[in-house]
Amino acid sequence: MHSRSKTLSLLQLDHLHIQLGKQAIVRGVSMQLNAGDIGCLLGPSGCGKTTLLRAIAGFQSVTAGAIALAGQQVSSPTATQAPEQRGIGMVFQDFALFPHLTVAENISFGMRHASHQEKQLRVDELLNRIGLPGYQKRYPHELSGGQQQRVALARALAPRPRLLLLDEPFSSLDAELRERLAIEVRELLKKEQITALLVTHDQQEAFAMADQAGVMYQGELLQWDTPYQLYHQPRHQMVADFIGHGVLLQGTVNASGRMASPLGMLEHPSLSAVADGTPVNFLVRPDDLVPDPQSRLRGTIKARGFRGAHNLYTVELTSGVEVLTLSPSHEQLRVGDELGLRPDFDHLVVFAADHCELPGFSNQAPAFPDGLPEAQSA
Amino acid sequence: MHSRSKTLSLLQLDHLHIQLGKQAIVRGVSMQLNAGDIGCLLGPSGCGKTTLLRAIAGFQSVTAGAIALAGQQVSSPTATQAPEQRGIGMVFQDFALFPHLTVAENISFGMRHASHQEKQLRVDELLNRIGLPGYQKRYPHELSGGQQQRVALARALAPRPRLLLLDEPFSSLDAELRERLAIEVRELLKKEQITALLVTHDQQEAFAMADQAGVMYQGELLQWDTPYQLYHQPRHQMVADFIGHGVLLQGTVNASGRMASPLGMLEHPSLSAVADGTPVNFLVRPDDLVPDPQSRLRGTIKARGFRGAHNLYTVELTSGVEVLTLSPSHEQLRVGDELGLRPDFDHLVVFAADHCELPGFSNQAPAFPDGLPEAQSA
Amino acid sequence: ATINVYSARKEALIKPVLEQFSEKTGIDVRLLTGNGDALLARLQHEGENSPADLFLTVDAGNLHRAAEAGIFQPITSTDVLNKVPAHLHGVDNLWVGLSLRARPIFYAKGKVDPSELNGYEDLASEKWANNVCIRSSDNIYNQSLTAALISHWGEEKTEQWAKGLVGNLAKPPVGGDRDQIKAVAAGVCDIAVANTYYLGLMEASDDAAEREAASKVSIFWPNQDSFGTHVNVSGIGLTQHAKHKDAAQQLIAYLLSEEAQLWYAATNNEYPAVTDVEWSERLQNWGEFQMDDIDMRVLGENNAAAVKLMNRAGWR
Amino acid sequence: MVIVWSLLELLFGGDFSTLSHLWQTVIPEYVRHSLLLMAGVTVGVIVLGVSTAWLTTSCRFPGQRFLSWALLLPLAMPAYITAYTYTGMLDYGGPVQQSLREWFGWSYGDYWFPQIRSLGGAIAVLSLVLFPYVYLITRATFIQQSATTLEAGRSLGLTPWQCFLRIALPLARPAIVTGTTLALMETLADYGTVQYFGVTTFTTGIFRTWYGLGDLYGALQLAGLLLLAVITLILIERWSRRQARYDQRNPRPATPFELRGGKAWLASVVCWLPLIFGFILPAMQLASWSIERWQVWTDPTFWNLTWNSFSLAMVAALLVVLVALWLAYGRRQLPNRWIRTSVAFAGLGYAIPGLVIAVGLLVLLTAADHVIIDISKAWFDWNPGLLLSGTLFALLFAYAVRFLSVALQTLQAGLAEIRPSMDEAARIHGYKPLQVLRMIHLPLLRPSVLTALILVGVDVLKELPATLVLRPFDFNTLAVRAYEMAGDERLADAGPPALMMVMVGLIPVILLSRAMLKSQQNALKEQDFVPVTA
Ligand SMILES: Nc1ncnc2c1ncn2[C@@H]1O[C@H](COP(=O)(O)OP(=O)(O)OP(=O)(O)O)[C@@H](O)[C@H]1O
Ligand SMILES: Nc1ncnc2c1ncn2[C@@H]1O[C@H](COP(=O)(O)OP(=O)(O)OP(=O)(O)O)[C@@H](O)[C@H]1O
Ligand SMILES: [Fe+3]
Ligand SMILES: [Mg+2]
Ligand SMILES: [Mg+2]
Repeated sequence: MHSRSKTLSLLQLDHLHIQLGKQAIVRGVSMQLNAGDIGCLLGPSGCGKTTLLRAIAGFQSVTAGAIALAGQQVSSPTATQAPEQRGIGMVFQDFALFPHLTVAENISFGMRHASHQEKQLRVDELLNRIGLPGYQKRYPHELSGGQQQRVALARALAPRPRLLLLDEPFSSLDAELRERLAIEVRELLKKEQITALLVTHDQQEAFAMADQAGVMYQGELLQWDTPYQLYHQPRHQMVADFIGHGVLLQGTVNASGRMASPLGMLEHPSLSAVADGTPVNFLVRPDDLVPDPQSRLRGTIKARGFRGAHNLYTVELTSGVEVLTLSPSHEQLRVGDELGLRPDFDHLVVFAADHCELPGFSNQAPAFPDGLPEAQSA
Repeated sequence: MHSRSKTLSLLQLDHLHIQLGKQAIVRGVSMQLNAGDIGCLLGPSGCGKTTLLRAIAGFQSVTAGAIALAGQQVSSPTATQAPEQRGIGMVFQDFALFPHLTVAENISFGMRHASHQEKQLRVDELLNRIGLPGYQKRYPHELSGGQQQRVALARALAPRPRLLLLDEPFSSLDAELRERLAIEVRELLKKEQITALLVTHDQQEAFAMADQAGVMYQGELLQWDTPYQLYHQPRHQMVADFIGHGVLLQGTVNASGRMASPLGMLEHPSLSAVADGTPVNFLVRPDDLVPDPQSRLRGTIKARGFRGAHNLYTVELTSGVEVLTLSPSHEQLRVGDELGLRPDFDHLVVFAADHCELPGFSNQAPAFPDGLPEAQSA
Repeated sequence: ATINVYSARKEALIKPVLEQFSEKTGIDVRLLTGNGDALLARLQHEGENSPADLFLTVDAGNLHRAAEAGIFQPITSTDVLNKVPAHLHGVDNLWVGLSLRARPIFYAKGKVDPSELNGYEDLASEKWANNVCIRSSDNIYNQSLTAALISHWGEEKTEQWAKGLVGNLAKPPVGGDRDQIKAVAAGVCDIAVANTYYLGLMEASDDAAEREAASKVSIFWPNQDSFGTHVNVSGIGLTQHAKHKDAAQQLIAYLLSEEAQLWYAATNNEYPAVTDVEWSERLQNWGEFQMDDIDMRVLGENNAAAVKLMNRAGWR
Repeated sequence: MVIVWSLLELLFGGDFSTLSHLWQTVIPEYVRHSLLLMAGVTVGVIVLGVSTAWLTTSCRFPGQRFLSWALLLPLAMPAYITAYTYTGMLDYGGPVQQSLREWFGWSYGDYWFPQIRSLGGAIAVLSLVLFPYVYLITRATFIQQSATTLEAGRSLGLTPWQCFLRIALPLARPAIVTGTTLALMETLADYGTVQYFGVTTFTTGIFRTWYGLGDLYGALQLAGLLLLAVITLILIERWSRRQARYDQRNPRPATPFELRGGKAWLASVVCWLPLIFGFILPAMQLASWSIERWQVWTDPTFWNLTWNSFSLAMVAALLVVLVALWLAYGRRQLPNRWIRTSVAFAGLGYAIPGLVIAVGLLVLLTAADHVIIDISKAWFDWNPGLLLSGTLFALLFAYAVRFLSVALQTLQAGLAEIRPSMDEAARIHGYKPLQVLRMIHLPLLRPSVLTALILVGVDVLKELPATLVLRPFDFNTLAVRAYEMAGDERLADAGPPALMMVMVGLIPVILLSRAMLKSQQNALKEQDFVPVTA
């Protein structure tokens, strides 16, 4: 079993710690990525994603723990293999295009042993893929922000590295292009058998691309799992909160393995293991509550957010608790309207109430009564 | 009427043309933004959004047309008012933080006539708002990408400009923070009566923030309208295609003002004006087709995209036409499954079939059979 | 053979004679000119591997320092030694003088009656308050002059003198000797101290303005009743590790030949070190005078004391 | 490094009696003069250098292209030569005062005329000759500055002028400091000019101790003190910058302002004045002297000198810039303490008078030579002679020690403008540090490398004291010739070599600055101009 995981895993992080100055930026991160897989890192701004990628690339020394590439240790507190020897590609968050080279020269930069013709072919192919055919001769400062970002992506793809690190590679692109590129890049990576680790702020992107995904928070990797599990079975309150919309409500488990909650009595197999009278927090996603005029659970609309196909409503229940629900945007409900809601839980995600206090929530965003994480302060 | 629009409109663009080198980058853009309103510009990467903002700020001279601020012409081919005299603030796409100044110094940079104490108060307030309290003394290179972007935002807000231009101000932020900040910034702009023009790639953001929004394509502003109208009543095939998901299907209008289509006979008031036998294109959004086991309209699932609360399915109808539909992600439909769909149109958006040919669509993205726009090439 | 010379004299003032010597004897001479103290340091550090056979430098102080540093060996050629008066020999004949340069007082023709002047003492007397020009004490010429005065007057009196001199200055002690002469001509001051050969250079200049300035000043030979006018020396020594001793001494002898001595006097208006060589016309025009025949070694020994004294006196 | 150590060793070897004497008598004045001189030169070079650099990079006005390279020319003038020419013109015996006296029938003392041989005069002359250091290095950074950063300033309500003061200037700070430091180091090490002007400075003290008191140790002790002062200055500056950085994202070149009318005229004047006073006037004086001495132009030995000077300058410049590149880059790649200190020390050579360096080097090289000779004698029974100290090697070594800091600082200022993510992006693509240097940094650093080459080349051309001490037999340069003539107060004879030195210096200056101009224009090729209406 051990040897098998070794042969398969291309990237392995082992209790990695990284300090910048006096601050611990990455704290005890362990994960593993199998060859050919695509991994996605999510996490709030400033949580240490870029720092982690830089350590994997070899630009950042580690304070404790180890990084192994294809079973070979490349970073440890005592020894760091040079970045150029790791066979890693990287798309930098700030693009880092070479201003004195043309687009074609930038893209073919890493193809050191290729012939002129090979380079040209690859450049043309990649420029087509990223939707910039004919841009070979431009200089980076003659491109728009999104075009620069796409060139940076092509540059990293060109030499077919064994591991590709992508730091928010689509952040400057419009939704359409981003979606198309995400799919194309995924295809390309699979075709060329490149393993990739992607940092993104877009959950859709993570869901669409990733074989494995994880959420980082304040330097820790809270969960590393499949995207589906991450959304529906978060193992950490913070993960539940960060992925998708939702609110956490309080409930109390009673003797029969049911839970008394502001939504009424709820049942769930996992509750049977919990002792009688335990206070718990449970996650309510917008799609867990279906508008239903007949329902006895009633509330008033406090806020409405237009999101294209749907509106996202913040509803104050008669008990005073605020929840979220979705409704097609054609149905014109207004702020102040009353409506009924029917709980329709597929998974009930429950946390011990004292487990993982959510630190310093802001309460300024009315649409999200449970608040949002503040960036960890200095 | 004329004088009224003059007093209200803070920003007015009049058939604006901009050339960079020999290329026409902005072509005949006209729009107007009322004082206190928030406008949003959407559009594919490289379509000229940044260029337009730069012209409004006064960094870019115009080739034809005019820009007026509060009724006063500031840019024309013959005269350009200096940027610093326009009272405009700007968040740059690449942040452009001053690397030699601390965060606090960066933010208070534009508050030239404020006392030391006022500056400090404003800096503290804004740092709180952007979730970076205590970061006053850091230098930009000691911040993460998203933190830098937030500081750039705070810097532009600090001096309370009369017009604020924001070039993708949230692109490096995670979804949660972005949503919270979008709302906070909107509140702040409204409170301080700052007019703003925002470039964004995130339709949700545009929908959430904007009083007015528009889609640019290849240098032209195709439509300038309310977000709701933009989504549900696109006046241009390109707009329909760019905003939200959807496919365009072909139909033929018959004498009775109804339309024969792959989805069956459809009715709509707007069809009565169309001559008998006219071939038309019409827009089908994922939420226009509701999964319905009873429906006679049947298809097979070709692809599934996990998007958190919902899955997005690509369905091939028995007629061979591909459409999109949404279904809660709990309902585990698989690729290959058959299902029924019921058309449920609220608005039927119809284009003459020969109007606005969509140029060079790629057909590599299976989820979007009608293809995606390529960036205009050089 | 080839002999190597380190010279603190500028190339233009030595190379032509060396070329003549080579022509006459067939001995090649390689020349390296430079700053005296630096060349001395170079010689010292090169030690026994030094290529230099001869070291030529200007001023008794420098010669003394070189001798002290032990880089010379005694000159043995009687041919050489006999030609030069004994007070122009170094200790143990470690060096010999080649030429002499006098440092008298210059006065404005017509404005100053030479009978009002007596000696170097005048420079410090109240009579010439605000009326004296002299260059900085950085300069070795002034250091040697002061060193000579110390041996004649003792340190205390010399310091008084230096202070008086500083009080009498018409302008800050800036510029070269030529500038002091020009200052007299321009009316900045009435008396100045400079080496005579600068006047010679000005008189022979092809710049009319310089010639005119030169015509406005005269030389006064100070202290003719006592120790005589201060003169300094340029000299040469055979290096400790000379590889071509004989040829080198041949060159010294040539430099003391009438031909070479005349060339010096003519080219740079210096006084020949060899007693019986006739003076050039210009030197004769300036008149005969009594030279201070103080032992040149003393100048060298007193040099440091002189500098410190001048420092104390505030002579910049 | 080695030199510094050998100096430090000497420093604590001697006794301090001389030092205490000097302390009681002259040092306070020397220190005061040195400080005043430095303060004056600081103001002078910054005002002249920065204003011209900014105008020629960010504005377009008539003559701007010519001026942008011509402003380097004053550098080709050795400071003491400029001092001579101005003295020749402005002293009481010179043509200006003479004509005044003749026209108005005045005699000396009847009228006021600024004393050129004074502290003020020294400040003026040194500023005029040394400002191109600031000009060149600052200009190289202005060219690299990103337009967006400046636009950010304007979007926050700053006028172009305020943008210059509050953004461009602080961002160019490493460059300005570098240029000024170089000018100050040269000022501190200068002996010729101050001596000629009768301004006693700390360096005067060093030489007075050595020559006058015959106390080499005392002199070295003083040099050591000087060094300490310089180190302190540098440390203070470094500390004040702390973690601030100067690299900018997206170096998009700025669009220059078209100046018209009065503003264009004013800009021209601001740029022409230092050129006229720093170069044209002195060069005209040299030219007039050279015409008097027309014979030398046909003298083959004179052309021999010219060739010596030129080839030496070229070789030394290449060598020094290569070494500096290696060090500066090493520091960027491996910023550990050892490299930091050695780079810092390597940079100090410039503040020490050339003669002191030469002597220090002499000690070192002769010692090495003795060892080589002993070994060679023992093994091969052959005496190779002074291989190191007696050949051009010594000279090149001395130039390297002395001018390393010029090249090093120029390059470091340039490197500071390149974002570290550039390095990383290149290395992630499999390039080793040296390849990254060649493919990324050198092209981006082009303005800085060219600047370093010009500065070192011209400096070597002018270099005097070390050349005097360390050159081999019968090897002369233009600088030595000019100095010997001038030292004997034969100014007219000093004319031709000095003029030739300037002309030889001009060739690389023109060639290289044209190359610089080209790289700037490349960057601008697609830009159109924003007309300024105010
Ligand atoms: N200097 C230039 N010369 C020629 N074309 C240029 C130049 N600068 C930009 N362009 C082109 O102008 C077009 C518009 O650029 P702009 O930066 O305005 O796009 P954008 O809409 O902001 O795109 P993005 O969303 O990617 O930032 C792009 O296609 C770009 O390639
Ligand atoms: N030089 C530094 N000194 C101290 N702290 C630093 C330094 N550089 C970065 N940090 C801090 O380290 C944390 C992690 O930074 P990192 O760039 O890894 O974040 P990130 O997860 O990539 O965020 P983003 O999504 O905003 O890019 C941030 O809080 C940042 O402020
Ligand atoms: Fe002399
Ligand atoms: Mg990051
Ligand atoms: Mg843009």
